[in-house]
Amino acid sequence: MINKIISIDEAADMVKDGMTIMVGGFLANGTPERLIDALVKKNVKNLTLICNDTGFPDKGVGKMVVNKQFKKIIASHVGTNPETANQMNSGQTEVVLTPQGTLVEKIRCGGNGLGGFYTPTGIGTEAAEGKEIRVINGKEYVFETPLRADIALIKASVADKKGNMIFNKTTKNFNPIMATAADIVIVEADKIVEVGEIDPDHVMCSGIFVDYIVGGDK
Amino acid sequence: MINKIISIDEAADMVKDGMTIMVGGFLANGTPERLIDALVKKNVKNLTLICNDTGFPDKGVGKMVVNKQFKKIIASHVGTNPETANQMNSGQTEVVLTPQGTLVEKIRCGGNGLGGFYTPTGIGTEAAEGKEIRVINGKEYVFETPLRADIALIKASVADKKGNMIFNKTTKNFNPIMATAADIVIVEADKIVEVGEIDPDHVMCSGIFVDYIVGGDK
Amino acid sequence: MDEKKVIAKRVAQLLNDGDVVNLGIGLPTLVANYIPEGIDITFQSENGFLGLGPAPKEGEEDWELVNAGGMPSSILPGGMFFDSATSFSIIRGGHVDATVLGAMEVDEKGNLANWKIPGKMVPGMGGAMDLVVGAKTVIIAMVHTQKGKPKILKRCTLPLTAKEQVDIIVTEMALIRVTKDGLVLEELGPEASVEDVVAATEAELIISPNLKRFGVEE
Amino acid sequence: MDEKKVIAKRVAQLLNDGDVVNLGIGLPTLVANYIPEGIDITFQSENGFLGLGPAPKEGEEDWELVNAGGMPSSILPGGMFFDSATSFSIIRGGHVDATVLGAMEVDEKGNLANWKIPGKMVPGMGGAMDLVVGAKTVIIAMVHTQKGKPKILKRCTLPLTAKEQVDIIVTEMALIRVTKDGLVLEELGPEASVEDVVAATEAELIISPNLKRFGVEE
Repeated sequence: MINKIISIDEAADMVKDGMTIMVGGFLANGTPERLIDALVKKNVKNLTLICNDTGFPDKGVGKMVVNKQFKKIIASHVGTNPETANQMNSGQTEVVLTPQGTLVEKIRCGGNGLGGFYTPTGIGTEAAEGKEIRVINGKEYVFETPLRADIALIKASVADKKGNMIFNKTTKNFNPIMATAADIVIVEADKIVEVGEIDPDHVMCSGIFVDYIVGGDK
Repeated sequence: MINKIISIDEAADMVKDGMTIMVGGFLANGTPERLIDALVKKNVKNLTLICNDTGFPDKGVGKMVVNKQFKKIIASHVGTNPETANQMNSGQTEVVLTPQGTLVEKIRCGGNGLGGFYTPTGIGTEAAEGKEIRVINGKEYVFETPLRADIALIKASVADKKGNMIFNKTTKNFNPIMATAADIVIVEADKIVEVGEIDPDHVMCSGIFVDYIVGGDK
Repeated sequence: MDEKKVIAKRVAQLLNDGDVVNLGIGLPTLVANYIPEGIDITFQSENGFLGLGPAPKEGEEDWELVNAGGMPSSILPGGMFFDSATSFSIIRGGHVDATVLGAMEVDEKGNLANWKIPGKMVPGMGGAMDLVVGAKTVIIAMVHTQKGKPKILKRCTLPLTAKEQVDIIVTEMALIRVTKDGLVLEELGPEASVEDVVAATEAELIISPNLKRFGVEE
Repeated sequence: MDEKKVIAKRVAQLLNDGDVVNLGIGLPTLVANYIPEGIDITFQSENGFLGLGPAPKEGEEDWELVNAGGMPSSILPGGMFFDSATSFSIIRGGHVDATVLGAMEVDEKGNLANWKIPGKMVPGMGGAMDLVVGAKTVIIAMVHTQKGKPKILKRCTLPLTAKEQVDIIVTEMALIRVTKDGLVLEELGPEASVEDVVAATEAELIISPNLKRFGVEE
């Protein structure tokens, strides 16, 4: 069996200047905080971030925002981190706001081989501006395309050594979807167990998506 | 709490001549056999079936095929039931063969409010004939539209009284997806338990999709 | 009773037994406190669960079980956790019976603006655009005016959250229904007169011939 | 060794440590018996699980744990059950490293026909069209000729399963790779000569300068 366990520093070293990263979590609930801390320390720059939100200045990806590591942010909500608005207003960072349901569906689309989809969300709003509108069965829909990343940073509560994951309660959110949509998938797990310790009916996301596992000591 | 438990006969009576039904199961694994038996007995006709396959002459929806209850069948595979081919060849039944991944995605689409999607599956084959082809990032995709039914017949291993479901092993297949894509959703459960007996992390499909529950005595 | 309680209580009475409901942050959250006896409502939280219960007592918070505002929450028996793609399949797919949201502006067409003040505040739409498009009934719960200025307008001036999706507006002064003919004043708040409501509303109001009053305790 | 075993064994040697593999029904199923020591392969079954194990002993069958052919199967430690939408997200999304399928016809362009003989047999494509489009490597495992007639053609005559997706063809006589320049004969089967292969093949063959022989036991 291939060994997927690496150190946090080895994981952080895979993230290079200019890359696109996806980070799991919803208001920093279910965000891999130790990977974020390592990336702050490494000070890698000009990244593109795909995340539901930008967390808080001292929590989640918000710490990387404060450290000015993103040239572009694709998110559904940035209101809990004033630093995002500052960088957006000063022109330092491009912020693409996307409805939450559209954002997660674009990521699912990127991970499952579809070329795009039509959603009714955003019709008549700025979210549809510049996008193709199509009437299907008398109703208007916006065309949306897939999103993928170079690296996805995923937070799991438990992972086995193949990367099969369990997410505690509301920490699931974007994590299992993002795990399907990046070239390299790194999971930060609170606990790492042997293969077979998780019941096949309780695995919430398969290890086949996972390249590397860090953590395990919580 | 609204009572969702009804008798099998009451459930079968909801299926009327000419309706479109979705039936869970994969080669009759995870198919609600007792609902099928009740529909055979009731002898409702001219139905449209949406199902992965047509099971076997003596198992799954195949029993209804033998009983000549379908005017149209939308499936990915009909090879295990020679009666389907007979009715197709004689012109009695229209059979629309759809790639399995496209079929389930069309049903998901019908259940989740999207207007359609582009898939690479079927390009250059009969499955794409007459359909819009679109080149996205240099690759060809087929446009596919949502599928919905009047009634979905779902098989669960365990259901609580709100309809929250557990599916044993490979009986899951199309069941949780079809449960989202019909006007009326009827679940045949092997076992019915009180609300709260299933751990929120082990529920595989929510009871919010479920209108009626039958069975429970296995 | 203060005005927010008056609004929350009237909204709670609009909900039906068995409904799935998503409450926005702020005033709408209060609605959960006023659900009438015998009415079973399942609350959905778009960050990933059904069966949202009351906030835990101080000291009993589980920071891996939070609501869409990121605050500690609880899950009731019969609930379920899921990922963000499933969450928005539920929302966009019409499986949420009602969503209750605040508004900056609403207009005669049922247009809603509640996510952006250009040049001032751009928090992002989060899940609001999906909720407003996907929920079967969209209820706006808000105080009638902002610093004395009407919020119910002929035409929204701020960027829209959704086009023509609002069904009912409940304020401390009125219950107003959005119809094809325009806004119908159906009920007056406990202390308001028709003249008060008209004066505090920019939009044209059709006075219902069956005008009632709500919020007066027997 | 009989010819099917020769084919299955050569195909098994094409798989890499850590691969996710989907095996078609029939001959391809045999591949699982010949995975080399120390190579960890995760088999995917499109009806809804990862970690497909050997068939259970007679009397120990669990009819709620079946493979995509509907026959009793088993799940190995580290496996996982899922619904059909997830199954085809895995397949179409490129998360399956290799699929091994039988064929009626394959041609010089890598076109594949294996789902329909018009007027004779129309079983449906099942998951084959998705598998062939989605898997990173498509391996055809089949006997070289059908009743003495070539199956490797200049151009397929039967309805296609997929356009230009086949990567490698393994028969008892040859291992042939599909390249931009055409079909390259890379290896001979244990008992075949170049002349035998050319005579049994309608398509043009480029003979590799590094032509080898497989299936001869040391």
